[in-house]
Amino acid sequence: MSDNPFPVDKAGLLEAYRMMKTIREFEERLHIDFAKGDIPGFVHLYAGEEAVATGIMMHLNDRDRIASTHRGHGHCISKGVDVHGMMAEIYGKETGSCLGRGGSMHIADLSKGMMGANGILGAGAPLICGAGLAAKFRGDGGVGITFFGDGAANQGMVLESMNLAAVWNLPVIFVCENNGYAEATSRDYGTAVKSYVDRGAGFGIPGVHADGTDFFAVYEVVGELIKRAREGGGPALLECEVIRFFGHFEGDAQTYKAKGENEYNRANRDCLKIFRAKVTEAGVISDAELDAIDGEVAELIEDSVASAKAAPLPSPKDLMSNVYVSY
Amino acid sequence: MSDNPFPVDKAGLLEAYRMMKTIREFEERLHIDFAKGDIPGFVHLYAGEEAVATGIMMHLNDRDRIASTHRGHGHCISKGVDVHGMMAEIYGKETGSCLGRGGSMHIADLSKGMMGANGILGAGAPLICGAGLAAKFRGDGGVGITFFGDGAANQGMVLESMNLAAVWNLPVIFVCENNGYAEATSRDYGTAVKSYVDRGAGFGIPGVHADGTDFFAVYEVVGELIKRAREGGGPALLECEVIRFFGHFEGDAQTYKAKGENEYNRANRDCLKIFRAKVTEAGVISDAELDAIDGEVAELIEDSVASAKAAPLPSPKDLMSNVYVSY
Amino acid sequence: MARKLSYKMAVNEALDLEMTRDPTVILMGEDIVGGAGSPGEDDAWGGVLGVTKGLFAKHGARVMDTPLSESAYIGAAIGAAACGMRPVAELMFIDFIGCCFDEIFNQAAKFRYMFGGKAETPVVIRAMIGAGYRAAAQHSQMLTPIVTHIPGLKVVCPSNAYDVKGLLIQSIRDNDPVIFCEHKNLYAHEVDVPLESYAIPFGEAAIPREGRDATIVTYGLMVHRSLEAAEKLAREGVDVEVIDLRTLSPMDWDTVIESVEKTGRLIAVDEAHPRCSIASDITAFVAQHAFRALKSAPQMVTAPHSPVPFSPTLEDIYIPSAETIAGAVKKTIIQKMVAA
Amino acid sequence: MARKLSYKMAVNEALDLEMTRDPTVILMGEDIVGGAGSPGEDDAWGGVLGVTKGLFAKHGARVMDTPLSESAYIGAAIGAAACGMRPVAELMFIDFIGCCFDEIFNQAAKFRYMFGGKAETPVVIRAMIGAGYRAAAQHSQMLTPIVTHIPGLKVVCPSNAYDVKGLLIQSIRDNDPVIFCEHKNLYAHEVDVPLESYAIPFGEAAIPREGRDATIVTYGLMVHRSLEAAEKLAREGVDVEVIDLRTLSPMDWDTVIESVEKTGRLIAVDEAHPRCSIASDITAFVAQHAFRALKSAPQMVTAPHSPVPFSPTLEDIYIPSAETIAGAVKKTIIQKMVAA
Ligand SMILES: Cc1ncc(C[n+]2csc(CCOP(=O)(O)OP(=O)(O)O)c2C)c(N)n1
Ligand SMILES: Cc1ncc(C[n+]2csc(CCOP(=O)(O)OP(=O)(O)O)c2C)c(N)n1
Ligand SMILES: [Mg+2]
Ligand SMILES: [Mg+2]
Repeated sequence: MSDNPFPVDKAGLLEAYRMMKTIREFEERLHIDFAKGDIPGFVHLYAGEEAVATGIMMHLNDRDRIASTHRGHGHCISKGVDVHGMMAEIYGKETGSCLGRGGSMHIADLSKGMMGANGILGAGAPLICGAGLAAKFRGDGGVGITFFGDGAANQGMVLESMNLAAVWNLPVIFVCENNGYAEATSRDYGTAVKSYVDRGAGFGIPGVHADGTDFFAVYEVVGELIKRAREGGGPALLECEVIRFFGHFEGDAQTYKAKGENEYNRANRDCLKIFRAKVTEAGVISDAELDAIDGEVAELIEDSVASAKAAPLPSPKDLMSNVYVSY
Repeated sequence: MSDNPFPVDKAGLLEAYRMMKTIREFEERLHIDFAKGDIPGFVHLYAGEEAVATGIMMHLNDRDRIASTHRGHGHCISKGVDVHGMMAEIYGKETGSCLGRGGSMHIADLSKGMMGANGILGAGAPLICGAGLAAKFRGDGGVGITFFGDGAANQGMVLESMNLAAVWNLPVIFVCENNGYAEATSRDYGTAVKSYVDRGAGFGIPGVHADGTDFFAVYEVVGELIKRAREGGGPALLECEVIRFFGHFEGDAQTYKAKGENEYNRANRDCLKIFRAKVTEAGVISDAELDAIDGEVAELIEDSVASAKAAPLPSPKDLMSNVYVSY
Repeated sequence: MARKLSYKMAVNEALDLEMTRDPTVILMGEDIVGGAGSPGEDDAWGGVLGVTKGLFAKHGARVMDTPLSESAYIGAAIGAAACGMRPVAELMFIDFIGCCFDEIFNQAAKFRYMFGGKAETPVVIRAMIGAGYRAAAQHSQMLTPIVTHIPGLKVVCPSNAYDVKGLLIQSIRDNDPVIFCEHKNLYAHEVDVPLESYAIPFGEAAIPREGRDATIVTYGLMVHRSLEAAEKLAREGVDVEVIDLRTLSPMDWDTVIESVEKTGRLIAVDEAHPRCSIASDITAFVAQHAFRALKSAPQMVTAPHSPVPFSPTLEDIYIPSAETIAGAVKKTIIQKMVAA
Repeated sequence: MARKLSYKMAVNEALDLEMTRDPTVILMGEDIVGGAGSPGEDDAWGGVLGVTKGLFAKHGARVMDTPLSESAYIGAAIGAAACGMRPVAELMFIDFIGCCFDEIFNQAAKFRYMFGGKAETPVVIRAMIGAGYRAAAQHSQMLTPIVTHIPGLKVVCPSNAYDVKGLLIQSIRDNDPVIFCEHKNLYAHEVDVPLESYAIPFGEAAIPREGRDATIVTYGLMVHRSLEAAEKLAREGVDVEVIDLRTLSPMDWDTVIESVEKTGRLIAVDEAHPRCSIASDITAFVAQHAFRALKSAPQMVTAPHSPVPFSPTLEDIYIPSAETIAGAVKKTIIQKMVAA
């Protein structure tokens, strides 16, 4: 094995790969099981965007917080939320991360710094300002990251939050996951400006781009921003261009996409393939090592599905539990 | 009299002066009468900012629409809302523009294209997009102008609206009246970026500055933007730097201002004095002509107060009228 | 001429008819065209559940996709209405009202009054309501009590395709702002609907079932659960009248009071949360205005005071069932027997 | 040790005490410092009506002015609460709730339930409510029914300085999101308030006046109008009990029911609009749960179904008066006589 040319040591690279693969496997499996009718509700898959969540989360620990979106599985997994709990949650079971009360769109685990997927577009941006504020008062060096899509980037609360974060100089990174579509609407229709990064200047925060299919591109760029934020340098805006492999939600026929678009992207812009090629070509990690992870991940996901299916449903008597802390 | 070096003919200049003076006199009088206890409610005076409303409204006709703010008297007067009706409205009388139902913060006259002062900061921005959309569907060449302060510039709905206007290519101008304060809070605290104009780029619309104490500066800059909008060129953002001569609202002790700030501004940055100096120095209009207008305006305002005071109160039996068109 | 039409297609048909009739009617919403600017089909979606499908093909630029900016485009619809258009804006789920509430309750609702009767704001805001879709806490709410509380708004909640068509046409023609609530779990429900255009006036409740023993007052999906309950009870010899309010603001109090005066018993059924709900509104009004007619304590059946749970097992018991409703009806009857 | 303290200064004192006691308590709002970044006094205002004056001088950076961005800073308060702080955010007027409603009703209110009990969101949102300030339709609303409707929120509306202090302290210590409503027309009202710190538990109504003939249930400013009405009626020989709910969510139903069971008559008084109001909520609950105790039709006294008018003549009749309340009480009594 040759010298490691990457900014992450081998253990870290393996961890990053495992994260990405876990997300991918989780999503591919949901896609199949949803089609079978096993899974209720709205399910938005993150497959294709794994390098963003992973490239960012590799810099974070439990003290750091994230506020996610409706397309939150990838953020959850990479932030350390238990995969079994997540799968059970999506199946609506009592063993779910949120006791089956939230479902796919509301997975949270505050002990891991995961403040919740969110059914309301853009709602995470104000919340993460609060997380940043709390970190600032505690002086613990924690940062907050919020995610929003190219569509949600046009929500007023996201825009307001950038100004607030700048005014209060909060350790917060605004991450726009630009996958080119908001539901069926093209990003080019819904947003008048070519690059979201251009908005940073209007709020007095730096804005940077990253190719969201390249783990290393994301990792390096966001690393700078996070470091700056931890040191009191304030908020920043990061736009990652990514690919959504599946439809907007499961059940979407995707006729708004170009013919062959998904196939092309799967073949040429798959962040997992790109990662594998880089680390194996550099001779830092072997295909066999990655294949071994693939196997372990497949088992993990299989096991999570099996246990989710076997898990008990919430009890009707608990319908009204947890509306309040105590009532 | 010498050649007219201004972009407005003499009649226009006299009209502009009359507008500005009417606003000033209206406001100075309200200031006195509020202090006497004659006027109920929250009253936000526009005095000092007249050149902005006037410089813009000189380009408009009744087909064009404006959506105003809590500090709306100047916009109303220059858009042609009847001064007697306005004064009576502020006194809460049945003869008021809104039958006394709205008061200072809610004066509207849709027949004049004045869509309302607004007690909610930033709320005019979405509304004016609607006006622009209506003009576009009608193809009547009408434009919409919305105003917001340096504080309200940070409202999400203002920011969202810029993107929407750009996406739909609406004939709408967003005018930020930057008077340096949002209530008692300095503009420099509440907004992280030096210039609001920098936000335009983030929404794909041109942004320009104007010295809001100079009628001609405003008139020329906005003229370009309005022409462009009428011709289908789309929205724009204009920031006008202005002075608020009085407190945030009547009753404000203004201790957040610098010592001598108001006096300095009154002496050196009064848009009416600046206008007078320019037009008299150019020899286009004489002091006597302007003094004559002053006299007429003083009479108009005096008369509006007298008739407002004499006007009948709304009848209790009409408390529930006009909640719906028909109910 | 009538034919079976679904609730969903009745929305589509009403929009189509009014757009054809009146050029000032325009539609806007997120993905109501559904594909704007994208490389594939421009109108791939026609709304997230296909409700507006086909309208773009027919009416072109008058059907507009919007950016993800509820404040901006709902506000724009309101502004355009104040300028002479008749916009129908779709707020995909009523749960998103928090992103544009000011424009609805402080602007649209108040213009006319605040401006001394000098404004008209003929805007319609269509929104999906209701639970049962496994869509969890932020995509399953009713929120009908919140909009009903606000003076200046009209609130419409049809229970079937016939009413959808007539009430949506009326909503578009109405000169006040209307919140038009579409229950997503009724979209597939079909009834006979005439081909031609017709408007159903606001403030006129329907009585889908007459009865002598008790009055159920309700709206939306709960009309069907109540009718089910009534059928069950009929088999047990209890003859229940069911009132479908159709519009929550204005309310047809006359029909409600008249019915309670006849039956002497009230059951108010609401899929919304209990506090300050439509159920409490009805019950309180009847208690004040028809107190002497009441033979027994009025009963309220509502969803619980909790967010909507995701898990299907919980969501199913969250939504009031025909059984629960029947139970409440029985309570009004047994009470009377006890008292008698 | 007690001394006279105004409602307004009781807010200030409660905030001061809790900030002193608990370093995680932080304040934020527009101009609550009031002068940030300006060339003159940094804390010139201390809130638009001076409620938070002095707290910045004492607690420094823990009292923060905000940009004019309600969604952002109210959301930030909620986010900070979910991360272990105890923020008290001021929404200057509750009328501005339309600019941050999502963060309140879809985020703060639902976190705990949606996340399976794994979140705590100890945020307090203080807001001015109520009419009478000549502040017109967008600065005079109650909106208490709207927040009360939402499960997951607690809603507090004190009527006097003693309750303000104890309830605000409780609100800050409470682990759920609390909407703390301050009636702007009570700010100058004074009562005896102890110097020391104390908390008043939620869900415990007060009975500022006991009586045998009828029960008025109300809150906020209307407590005073109701007491006035009760005094008037006492002179006419009618003995009225007045219940001050203090918290609208949770509600002290026990006290309400117990009183109605004693008096047999209910008058629900609410400064909010009538539809789906606190008045209808109370009336409906009593009608369902204490029907047999009611000797006559319960009466509701509310503001009308219209926006708040600006003109003082209209605003004065808009707000329910002691006379109107007394009239409603008499209605409950006369009815009984007629029936008897
Ligand atoms: C406030 C709000 N408005 C609308 C929606 C409906 N909605 C859910 S996802 C979505 C598109 C989101 O697009 P984008 O932000 O680009 O994220 P992506 O789905 O592409 O990851 C829409 C319109 C919502 N959930 N919340
Ligand atoms: C949504 C909303 N938030 C807060 C307020 C209270 N408020 C009224 S005016 C004002 C300051 C406005 O500052 P700016 O936008 O600069 O306008 P200016 O008063 O300076 O003209 C504030 C905070 C409001 N009316 N509406
Ligand atoms: Mg997207
Ligand atoms: Mg300002």
